[in-house]
Amino acid sequence: MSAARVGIVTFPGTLDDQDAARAVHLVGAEAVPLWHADHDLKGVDAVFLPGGFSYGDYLRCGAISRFAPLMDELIPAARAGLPVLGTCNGFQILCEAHLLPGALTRNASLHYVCRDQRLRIEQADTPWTGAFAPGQEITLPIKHGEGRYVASADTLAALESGGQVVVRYLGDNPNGSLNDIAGISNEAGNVVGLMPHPEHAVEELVGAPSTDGVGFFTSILKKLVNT
Amino acid sequence: MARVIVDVMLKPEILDPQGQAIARALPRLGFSGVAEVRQGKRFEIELDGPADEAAIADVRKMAETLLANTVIEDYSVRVEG
Amino acid sequence: MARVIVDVMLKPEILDPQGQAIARALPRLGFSGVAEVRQGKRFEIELDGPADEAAIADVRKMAETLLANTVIEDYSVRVEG
Amino acid sequence: MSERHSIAADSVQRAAETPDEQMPFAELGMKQDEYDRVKEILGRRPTGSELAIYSVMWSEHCSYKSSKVHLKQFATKAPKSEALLVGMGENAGVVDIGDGWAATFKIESHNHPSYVEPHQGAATGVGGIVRDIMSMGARPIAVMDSLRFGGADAVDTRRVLPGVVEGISHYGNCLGLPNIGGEVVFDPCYIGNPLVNALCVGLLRKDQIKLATAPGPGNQVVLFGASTGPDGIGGASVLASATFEDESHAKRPAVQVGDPFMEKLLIECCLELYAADVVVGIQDLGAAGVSCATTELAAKGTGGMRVDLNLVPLRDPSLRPEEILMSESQERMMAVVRPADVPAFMAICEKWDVPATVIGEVTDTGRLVMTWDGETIVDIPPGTAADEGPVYERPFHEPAGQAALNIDSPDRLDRPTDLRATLLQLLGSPNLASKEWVTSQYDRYVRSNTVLAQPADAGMLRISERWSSGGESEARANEPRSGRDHEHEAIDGAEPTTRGIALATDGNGRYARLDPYAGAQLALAEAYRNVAVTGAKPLAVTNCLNFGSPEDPEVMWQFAEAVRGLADACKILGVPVTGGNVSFYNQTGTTAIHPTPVVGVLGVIDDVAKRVRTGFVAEGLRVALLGETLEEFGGSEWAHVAHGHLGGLPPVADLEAEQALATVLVEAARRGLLEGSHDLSDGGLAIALAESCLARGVGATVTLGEDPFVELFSESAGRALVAVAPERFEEFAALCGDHEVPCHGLGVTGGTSLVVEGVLEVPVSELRDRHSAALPALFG
Ligand SMILES: Nc1ncnc2c1ncn2[C@@H]1O[C@H](COP(=O)(O)OP(=O)(O)O)[C@@H](O)[C@H]1O
Ligand SMILES: [Mg+2]
Repeated sequence: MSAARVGIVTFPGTLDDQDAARAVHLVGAEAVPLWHADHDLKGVDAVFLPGGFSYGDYLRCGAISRFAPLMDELIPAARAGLPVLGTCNGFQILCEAHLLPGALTRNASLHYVCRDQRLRIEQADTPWTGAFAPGQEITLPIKHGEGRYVASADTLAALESGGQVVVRYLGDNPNGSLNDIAGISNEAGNVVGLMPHPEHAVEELVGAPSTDGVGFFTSILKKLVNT
Repeated sequence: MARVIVDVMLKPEILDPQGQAIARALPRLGFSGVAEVRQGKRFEIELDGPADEAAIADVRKMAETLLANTVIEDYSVRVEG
Repeated sequence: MARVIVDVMLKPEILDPQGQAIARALPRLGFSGVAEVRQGKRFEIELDGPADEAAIADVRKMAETLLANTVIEDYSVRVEG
Repeated sequence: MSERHSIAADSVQRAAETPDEQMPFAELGMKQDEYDRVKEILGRRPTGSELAIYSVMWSEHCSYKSSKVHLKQFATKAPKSEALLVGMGENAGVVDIGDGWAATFKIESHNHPSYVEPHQGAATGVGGIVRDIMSMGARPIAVMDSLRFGGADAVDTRRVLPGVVEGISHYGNCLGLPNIGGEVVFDPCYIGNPLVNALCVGLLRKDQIKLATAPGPGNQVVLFGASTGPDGIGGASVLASATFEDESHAKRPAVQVGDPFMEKLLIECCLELYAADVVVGIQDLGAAGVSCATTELAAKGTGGMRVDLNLVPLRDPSLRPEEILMSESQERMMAVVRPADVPAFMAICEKWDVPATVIGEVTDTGRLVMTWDGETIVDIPPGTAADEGPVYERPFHEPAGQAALNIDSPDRLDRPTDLRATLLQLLGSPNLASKEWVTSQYDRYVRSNTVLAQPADAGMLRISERWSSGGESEARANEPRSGRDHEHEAIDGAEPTTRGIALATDGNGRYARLDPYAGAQLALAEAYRNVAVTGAKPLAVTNCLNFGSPEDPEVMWQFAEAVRGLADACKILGVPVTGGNVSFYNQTGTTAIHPTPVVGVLGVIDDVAKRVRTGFVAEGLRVALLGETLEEFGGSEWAHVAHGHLGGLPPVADLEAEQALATVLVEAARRGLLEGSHDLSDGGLAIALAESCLARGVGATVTLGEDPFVELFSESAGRALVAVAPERFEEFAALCGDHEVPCHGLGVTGGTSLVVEGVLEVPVSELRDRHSAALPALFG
């Protein structure tokens, strides 16, 4: 069987791993659990870093997780082109690990915010967004206390001109993120970080009142099956 | 313009889960020799005027009522020099 | 046993909503004369041994790689005493 | 502190040799006759450590000494229910929800600590109830929070509310538990005594229930989780049994700080321990810490246990045995483990970074024996501390002003002529305004099984198989990460079932103040109705009884009446009480809070696809009001907001009508007859209509009868609003007829305004502005 195998990482304090596994499963790919303490990517074709409060979000979100044994394997693999998607805490970990530029800081409102957020897909040519049309507007839940994306002016300019802004908030900016950034990619495009949660928007009855999250999972499946 | 620093730390008897999590992580990151880590807050307060006695008293009151939660935290005030 | 302090503050160009919220609240609480407030973190690190040069170098590395995110934060290290 | 130190090394031998030594029992909240009873049990004076144990275990908080005689009615009047698997008395009740699944749920207060330190008090309230649920062998799957604060504009409310919400938000979010509902109520009576009641629900397979018991001599006693520090020492007795004023500053116990990260690790660790079948008995460490866990485990097991207190891992090495016994440090559990399973137990704890230590073993001596520095410092029959605490028949009588209060009917109040203005005034008042400022700080999506959450009348969760705490799918989901052979094993995202559970909590202190018997029944009726309007069948009840001092006969009367009312109502509605919590001493000086019974109801729905959403979900639907509207304004939101009036009698609680209404709602949902629904409660039909429009921005046009004020603002119970597709309306009306539930066609949904013909017209956008602006304006 040559099903696409998507690794799902669990750190102590990870919360959305089971949700992500279910979403991967729903689109017909295989979800492979990856444990933070193992030096082992189990030969997966792509990796999903789910949300949560790894290490309690103590110190800074993602700061401690970044040093997990698994990250020793993941960081070089991602640099070599392995598709990686980090959502929420996963995004924070990717920034802390310097796989993505910039940082995620305390929401400008100083409150944790859980709500359904309008978004625009700015880049449809990453492995994680290929199933969307460029400019497509979608709704996904957001739920975070530290999602305000910041980066130096140079970095921001480079992200914008290099087509690395993948998803943007529409309407009220929920956290004060610079340039309304909700998600970015690395230069190569294989590593994507998002604050919103596609895995909570994949089924009609449960979770957010949309199934727009499915696109992220069909994107990676299509990408992996076609290559 | 003068700058006053207010340090706010959890009282010693109060659990500091954040400091503990950092301390537990250190050996894994290759740092040894650390017995304990406690994490607190540091406030840098820029005054419009000089850090004279009245101003310091004001900052102290600010620390007591706003910056620190004296039920669980201690604070200290000092002029940066 | 020695104690080393690491102060971590957001870089000046990074928005500090916590500091701003405090600064905004001050006049309402009757405090005037504060131009700006910035909030950062303070770590108290108890060493098993003395705070010699090697130990300080270690703490500095810890600050650089773990305690501060140098993309957005500056840090300073000093021995308490 | 010094007094404790002076008795620190007190051993059993020394106690026998110094029978006349003065012990500080009064300082620990113990009465002379209680102390005499301890001496009688032991045949000598207690040691300091024994006194610590008896004083916390016999405190109001742990022993329910004032409430026990009344709470018995929940058992003696309990309706027959095949669904009840574990009843009152365990950490939480367990109900059968079908297909081999069971749910366990309970609500608990953390009122006083939340006043002292709102963030940590509320956070540790969530942590405590979650551990109760874990200790039943279940995976916690959601939380709810029922909150009461002083006046919304009061200065102290601005301190307490944001901290409480942040504490619940941070702790619950960090655990990955969706928050699926609750309440936020403001009333000046709660200033100085806010109520923070947290509910947790857990899921397990029917055959995997764990109990707090320590059978099998030789089995090992393991303490695991956080280390023990000077947290809330004396808290259980001092904080829960005395009023704030009595409490000298020096005696104020250190605030407990929660570590939600440790608790999350504990949850995963416990579930893996259960799956590996290495736990014989388990107990969470709550208010009375090690004292409670050891005495209760031992009392329910073979009756004996030996513990070496020197082995308890300490955060502060200077702690004395008495302090260790009374410490309320959070995030700790105690398990009884067969000796052969200890290595496997420890390996799982290590995988999850959870410290674990063997501190003793089960014996068959019938004695709980503890040692410290080689000396025996505790030697007691554990049952005498755990189960045989004092029981008080406290005197009670109707409050002096009760009759006058009931005579002061709202009939004398001026009624408004501008009903539009009244609607907007109520909709923007703190109790009826949108609670989004609060609920948006809570994660309602995590675990991806939330079918309904705010602003729905009840929260609803799909029962997904992977929640099994030991079942195949959970084991597969958890294990592959490390440990056993897991090469290339996939999480297969186990297929969810179609089954669901629904939960609602309600309580109305003003109604209970006017008539505690009816008030408690109305709280149950509302929660029951809120579950039924979503299409779920109400099954079981939990409750948190928040009252003033039981030593005040007038408060005691309120309590007795409320319990009697609730027990009677449960019998009529056929839903048993499975557990709950009593919080006394919610008072400042001689002024108590309104008696506030908060009731949680759990219901089951066979297919969550049949769930009914709240409000008007589409245009062109027929709108009908079910139930009868009487002229009932006693304790109403209108009297409160427009006149600051509280008097008269609360609405009648007609429980047979309530049951018929629920039957209709559940059956109509099952047949797919309902497009939307909403229960009527505070603010009456006017608010229910407005909220129904706000749900999706769909307006409605309705026609009322002769007295629109009464029809719009009366708070008669037993009513609900439904939206039905026109072609199914006849079938629906017939169903109502079959069950003798009055069904009044009011109008249709559609348009962008709420229109009450000839009375008022308000654009939905204006309703929204009023509704959503109030709390942000108050709290930023
Ligand atoms: N403290 C809270 N925590 C979680 N949900 C809450 C809280 N307060 C209110 N809610 C939710 O907000 C919605 C509206 O609350 P409320 O106006 O009290 O409803 P109702 O009048 O139907 O009882 C409900 O879904 C309720 O569960
Ligand atoms: Mg309701």
